[in-house]
Amino acid sequence: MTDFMLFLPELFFIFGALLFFVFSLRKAPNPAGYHRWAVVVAAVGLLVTVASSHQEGMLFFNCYRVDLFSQIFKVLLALGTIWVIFSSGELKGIDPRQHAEYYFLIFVCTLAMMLLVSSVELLTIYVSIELSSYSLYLLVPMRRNDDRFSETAIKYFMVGVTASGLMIFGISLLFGVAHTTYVPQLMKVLPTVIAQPGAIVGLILALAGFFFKLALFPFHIWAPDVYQGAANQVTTYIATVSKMAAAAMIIRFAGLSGGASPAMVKLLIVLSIASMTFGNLVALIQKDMKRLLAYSSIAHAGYILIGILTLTSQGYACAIYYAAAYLVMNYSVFLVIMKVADDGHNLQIKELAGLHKRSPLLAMTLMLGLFGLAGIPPTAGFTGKFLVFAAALNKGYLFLVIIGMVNATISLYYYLIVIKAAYLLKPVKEYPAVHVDLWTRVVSIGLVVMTIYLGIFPDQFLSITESAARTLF
Amino acid sequence: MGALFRDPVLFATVLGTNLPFLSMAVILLFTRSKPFVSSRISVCSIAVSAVCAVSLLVRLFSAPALQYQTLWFSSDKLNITFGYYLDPLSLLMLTIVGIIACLVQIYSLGYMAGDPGYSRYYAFQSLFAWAMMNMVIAGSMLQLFIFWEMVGLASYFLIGFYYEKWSASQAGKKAFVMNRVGDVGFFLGLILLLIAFGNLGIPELNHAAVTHGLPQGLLTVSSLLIFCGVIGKSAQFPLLTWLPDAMEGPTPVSALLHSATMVAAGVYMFSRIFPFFSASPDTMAVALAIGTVTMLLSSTMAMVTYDLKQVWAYSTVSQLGYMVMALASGGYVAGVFHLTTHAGFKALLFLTSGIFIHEFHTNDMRIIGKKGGRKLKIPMVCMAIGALALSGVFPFSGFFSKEAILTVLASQPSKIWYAAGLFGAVLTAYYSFRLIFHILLPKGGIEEAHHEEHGASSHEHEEGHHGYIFWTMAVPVMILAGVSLVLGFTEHTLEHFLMRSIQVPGELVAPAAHAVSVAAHVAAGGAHHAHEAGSPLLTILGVSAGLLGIAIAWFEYGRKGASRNGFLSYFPAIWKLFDCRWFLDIFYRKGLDTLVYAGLTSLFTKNDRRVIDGGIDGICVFTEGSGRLFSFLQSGMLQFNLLLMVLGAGAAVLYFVI
Amino acid sequence: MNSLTTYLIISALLFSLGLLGILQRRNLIGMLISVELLLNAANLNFMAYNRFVSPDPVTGQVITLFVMGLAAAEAAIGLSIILALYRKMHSINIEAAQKMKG
Amino acid sequence: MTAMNMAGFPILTTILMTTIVGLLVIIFIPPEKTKLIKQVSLASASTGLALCLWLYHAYDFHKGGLQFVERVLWVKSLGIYWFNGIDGINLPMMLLTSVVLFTAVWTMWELENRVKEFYALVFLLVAGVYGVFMSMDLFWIFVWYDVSLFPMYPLIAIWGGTRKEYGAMKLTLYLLAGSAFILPAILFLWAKAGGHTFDLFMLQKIGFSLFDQKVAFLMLYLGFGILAAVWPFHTWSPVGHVAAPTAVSMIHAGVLMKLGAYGVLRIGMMLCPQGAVYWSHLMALLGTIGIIYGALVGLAQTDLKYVIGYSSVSHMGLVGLGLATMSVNGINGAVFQMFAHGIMTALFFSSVGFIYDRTHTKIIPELGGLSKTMPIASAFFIFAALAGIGVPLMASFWAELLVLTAAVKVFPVAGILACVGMILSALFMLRVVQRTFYGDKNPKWEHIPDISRFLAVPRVVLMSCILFFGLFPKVMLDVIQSTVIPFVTRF
Repeated sequence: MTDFMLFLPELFFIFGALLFFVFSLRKAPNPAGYHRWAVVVAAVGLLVTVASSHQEGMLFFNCYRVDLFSQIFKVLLALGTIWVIFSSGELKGIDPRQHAEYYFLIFVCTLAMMLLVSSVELLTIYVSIELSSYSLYLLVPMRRNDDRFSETAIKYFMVGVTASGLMIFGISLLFGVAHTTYVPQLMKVLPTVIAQPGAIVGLILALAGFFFKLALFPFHIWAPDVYQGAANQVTTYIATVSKMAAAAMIIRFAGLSGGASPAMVKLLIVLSIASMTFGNLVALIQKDMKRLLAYSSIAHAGYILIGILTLTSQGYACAIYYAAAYLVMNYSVFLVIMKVADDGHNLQIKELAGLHKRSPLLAMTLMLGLFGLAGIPPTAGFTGKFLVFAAALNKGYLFLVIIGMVNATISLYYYLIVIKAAYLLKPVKEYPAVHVDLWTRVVSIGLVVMTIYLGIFPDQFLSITESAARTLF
Repeated sequence: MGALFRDPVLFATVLGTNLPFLSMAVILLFTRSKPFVSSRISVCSIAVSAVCAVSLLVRLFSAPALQYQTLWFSSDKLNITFGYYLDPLSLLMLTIVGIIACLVQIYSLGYMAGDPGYSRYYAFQSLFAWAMMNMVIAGSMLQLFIFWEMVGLASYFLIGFYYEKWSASQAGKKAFVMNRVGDVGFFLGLILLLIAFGNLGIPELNHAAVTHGLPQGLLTVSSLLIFCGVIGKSAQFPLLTWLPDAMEGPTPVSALLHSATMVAAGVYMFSRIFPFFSASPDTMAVALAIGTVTMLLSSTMAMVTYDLKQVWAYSTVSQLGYMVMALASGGYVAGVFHLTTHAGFKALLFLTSGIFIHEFHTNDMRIIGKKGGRKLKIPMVCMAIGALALSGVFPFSGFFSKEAILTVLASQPSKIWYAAGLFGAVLTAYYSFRLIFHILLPKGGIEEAHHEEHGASSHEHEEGHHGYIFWTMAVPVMILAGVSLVLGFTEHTLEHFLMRSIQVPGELVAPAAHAVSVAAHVAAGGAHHAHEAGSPLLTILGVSAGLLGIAIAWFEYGRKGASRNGFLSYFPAIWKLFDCRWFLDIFYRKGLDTLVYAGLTSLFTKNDRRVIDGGIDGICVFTEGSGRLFSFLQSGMLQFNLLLMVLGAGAAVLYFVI
Repeated sequence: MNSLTTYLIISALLFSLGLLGILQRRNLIGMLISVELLLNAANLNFMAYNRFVSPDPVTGQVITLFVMGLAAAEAAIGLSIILALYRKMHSINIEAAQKMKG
Repeated sequence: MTAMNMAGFPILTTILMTTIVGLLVIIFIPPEKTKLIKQVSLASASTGLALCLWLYHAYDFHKGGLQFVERVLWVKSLGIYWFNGIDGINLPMMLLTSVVLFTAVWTMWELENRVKEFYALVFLLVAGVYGVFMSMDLFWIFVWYDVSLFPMYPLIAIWGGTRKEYGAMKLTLYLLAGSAFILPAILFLWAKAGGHTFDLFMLQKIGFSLFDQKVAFLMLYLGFGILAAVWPFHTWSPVGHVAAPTAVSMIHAGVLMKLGAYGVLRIGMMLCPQGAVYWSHLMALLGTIGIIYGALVGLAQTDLKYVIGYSSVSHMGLVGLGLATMSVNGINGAVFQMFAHGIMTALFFSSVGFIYDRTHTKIIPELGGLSKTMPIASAFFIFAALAGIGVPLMASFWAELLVLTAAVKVFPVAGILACVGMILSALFMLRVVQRTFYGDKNPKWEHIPDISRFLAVPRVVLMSCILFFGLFPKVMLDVIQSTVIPFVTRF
């Protein structure tokens, strides 16, 4: 019975997925009805996840661990899922006949990610990752036929399977070196064998799979195309929920490097710097809002990695905090994108012109979200950056932090361009009015409040993430 | 506060010096649009101030030097005090300032009547009076400096009073900036003293200088720097060109500020810390040289100009040069005495010139002469008195003071200074009477008798109509003329007054008075020399120098059939040299234009735009460009991207394996 | 010859071939097959390690089974996407798909 | 957020709250009610001013040290405290902020375009400024510092003038680039101190190694120096000022630039005294270059705001020089100069703003003869110019005196050059005054009425401030000194 309770959120999402599987079999689609159902399911799912957030225990022959760390991420995943589903009311980007499948795949994907964050067995991890990836492979091409973006799916798929091929090969090498695929065991064994080439190659290849999920340079190559090519809601899902899972996985896996192997840390530092710099620089020249956010997400992967590469519990806690903050802020921005481009087209930056008149609330949400992403206080994004930088400096990585800050300044430029569009530019042509319903208002205000609250009062949440990070050791 | 009312001296000091400020505030804040009220407020307050000044002089005539001071603020070890130092010198100067300011303001009632900026004029006049009086009685050098600057500020406003005239505002700016140049030296000197000595109280400073409380090097450097202030304010070489330009202001302003009082502030400051200066022979030598050069240079300039006010302006500069010479050669009393008499007769000259200018609407002496300047009898007589005083003719005041100076100069080891002084006296007399004869005996007589008659009658008419205006201008002039007549005879009293306070240490400020007493050896020596040992030969030489100048002027301009061109017109090059102020202005202008505007400023501006700002913009462009460059990594070709990814992983592996 | 090294070399070869194929083949089906090679290289590794070094004889085999299953699903998804692409572009050459860049 | 550790009423938080409450109230007022928004803004600003005046009055400078302390643990794991206090260095700055805010709000009374957003952003900005000045915790100092910077972007970009978008972007990016050095430096110090407190005074007790101090101070100096317009990081200042609307220029040049110098003093010199001494020659050099360079470049400008921008560079150079002397007089003078320059430059921009509002130009050659048509408005500018020249009996004179005294003593060459800079500043200020206000009546501006009594009020307030502290410098110096004297013992 206790086992059942431990697995409750996952079970619930299985139930949701099944429900929509059934719906998808129906002949006559009923998008509005599906949406209501999906919201209810996701809401209950969130409640269930929150309710079981203090569970602890092991399942499935100890290859499935339920602890504070995993539960926090499950809450974040469920939260992200309900937001995405909530915004799927006007799913114009996807054929109405596929809506049921869309919800089905979303639930499956969330389920897979929940499994992922609790997995402590390489096999489980692999299977969960694949499950979530497959859902996404299918979600991406659902976009209503727009020839410009038809190549997205195949690119995503190809990169994805290559990365997972690399990862499983890496895992096989790890298995060969350490004779185990159980993560806690690996953590013990790996430091002793890290000198072997097989271990290193295995570790790097395995990490490549996770980095792929997080879209870290140079494993980012799918991100811009997918962000741009997928339907807005799907992009939102990838940008928010999927990021959480990847971050969780890397945090869990980073410990594998066996204490603080200096070479490993150096590698991570290089990756982090490369990712930040590349993402921010290329984002400077983007015109498409989603593509811009894709590059921004590449940069943010770098920031998250700063927290992780400290390999201390403080660093992990900060990384978790950062990830959560990123979820909130990124969703704020995507919410605005989905609302402004509610016919499902790809939003160009210049289309935001005059947003402050069309919808002051959305404009403010956008501004706060972007300022958060840029790391301007008093938003959660700033506090997150502050925390990860603090963690890095505690390990003495001054140079890394300076580069991080310089990058933050660069990133501010393109965020300001967007804000400028929303607040300053006069629209060149008449854009349709933005329809903002009551619930969107509520959510927007909630996001704004959350962004600022997390930024100013980080203490409570930070203490939770700290205890979560401690469970990793 | 109680002390203020209990002590009548303090009360009179505070009231007298600060009443003008009050009047300025009232005028600026409330009565700007009511010129009549403004002017009355200002005149009344300055009259009260003058009365206070005179009564202080009388009351403290035989009293020891008084010092009041309170802590203004302190920072670290610096204690900046605010206080008054009432000794004979300051009382004398206070009286001069009060009286002349009062007369000038009364005069201005008529002169400025109908001017749109009447209220503003009186506000600035009050500002000036306030600043000047406070400067005179300042207890510390810093306070003196502060009001010195305020005086400069008032002068800036008053020179540029007709600000719609470009030349006026230009002249105001020039005056301020040139003064600033000197003041920076002054300021640096003060800072140096502040650092090394820590106290800027005037008596303390003098005391320390005399008792060798200051190292000689510091003394010399700081006194030289402070002397820069004198150079600036008293228009000494090489900063003398602002003063002639300052004549752009209304004539009463020229009279008050730029001849009688403000420009004398430099000389006053020199005499104020005379013991301090005299403790450094090097500084004294420099000052003597500068004073002489100034005196000669400006006299020559005065010889060629036809502008009434310009003549007096150059003359002022040269007389200031005399004063500096006197002080620099140790003639404390001679210098101060000349300052006093000069204040009287130069104000007189300017104010009478003002009457002419007001009447004929021109500054050109030839035109005034032609239009019948001599018909204005009272001003003509007064001007003649002033010119005689300036030329040092007995029994006018200038005679006594100039004799005193020449005597002091004669006592210098090198006779060259004396010779220069004599030569200057000749030139002074020459240019003064050149002007007088131009107006009195114009070339070709007075133009068109008929017209002149008409003019005279209309003048009469005007006089009747504006009698009030004429008399407000004439009365102060006559008073000053009277003063110029009698002031010379007060030499002994004044000398006694100045010397007495030095010789008899006061009970209240014993150390200070002591300081002065010791310092006064040089000063008194010179003065006594002048008084006691002044040989008849020197007197004869001095008087004959003046008479010689007048004679030359008569020969050239006065006598029948005189060429009225001046002997200098035979030497066009020299004429040009004098007329262009020895090319000093051109030199400055060029220097400023090439060095500052065309040189540093444009260089720095270009640097700012191109290098610094361009660098910043360049960084931005570079950043964006590198973004563009990196974006090629994200090519559309999938396999290129995959290759990148694999290479990345491979590089990582290689890094570890190797 | 029946040693771990042999298998490792073979799997490394498979892996390299797979990578090469992915990077070099322009045909999408070819690329998909190359990915399968990657997975098979991993499978071979698992089996080999399982046989020679693992203390527990099950792990590797289980993983191999899972990977095979997932590979099948992957191929199905991949083929369906390729099919969809083919319908739009009438080509399964990857060079046809390079509109999105920058 | 446990362990309440404060004595009495949290006056500082209340001052901060006046702006934040003002901001929130404005947010909930419908945008059409501009009058109400302005009234609310003014009320909030006046409350802040009143509280700051009270604070100034209540601060006991005989006792000195940190007073009105509020200290609450904020984030336990990192050692962040909500720690506010007042000492002699930030008290003048608080007063300055409140005065400038008050006058700025009043100055913008005629604003019609997007009033609500404007005032909301201004209050956000000023909340940041108050926050930086009152915080004694590095985290909060940095938070407020950034909070005070980013509203500049919309404020300039929306309501600005010449090349506003360029100026806004440049200014914002440049200034935030500065924080790219500040944040690492702060965290560096925190980490070197063991990573358990951001409390400034606890950090002060920890002796950082000389090397650490050098590194941290350099970063802090660069970071904050950008905001303080230290040469050669000053170019944002003229560009930004030219672009910004009046009130923003006032607040920005008046207060925000002081944040930079304050940061160097409060964080850099307080935590890294030895590092500061090590770099003091650099500071003096850059400060002196700034003084002379600013004045010289200002000479060639044709835009009124550019001129003032460069004069700010020059004046802030003086602040830098004062700080570099590391002596009581120098720092006293620097802090005093920060205050005096703040008020003065606010007056400058306020008058220029009025002129610009009426004539729609601030190009000097197009102006001219303004004294004829608007004598009072011109008088305000001329007054400010005189203060800028350093005419005695105005606040900045004392500051200059103190700074130069200290500078001549410590860095004689720099001190003498700085004195020479005074000539240049006189030259260029008077040049501007002459070209803008003197000269013949310009028919273009003949019909323009002079400034109204109502709009004159903020200018008069600023003028009286300059005069008051010019006549009674003791009122301010006693306060500053009470903190500076113990401060310099650490160098």
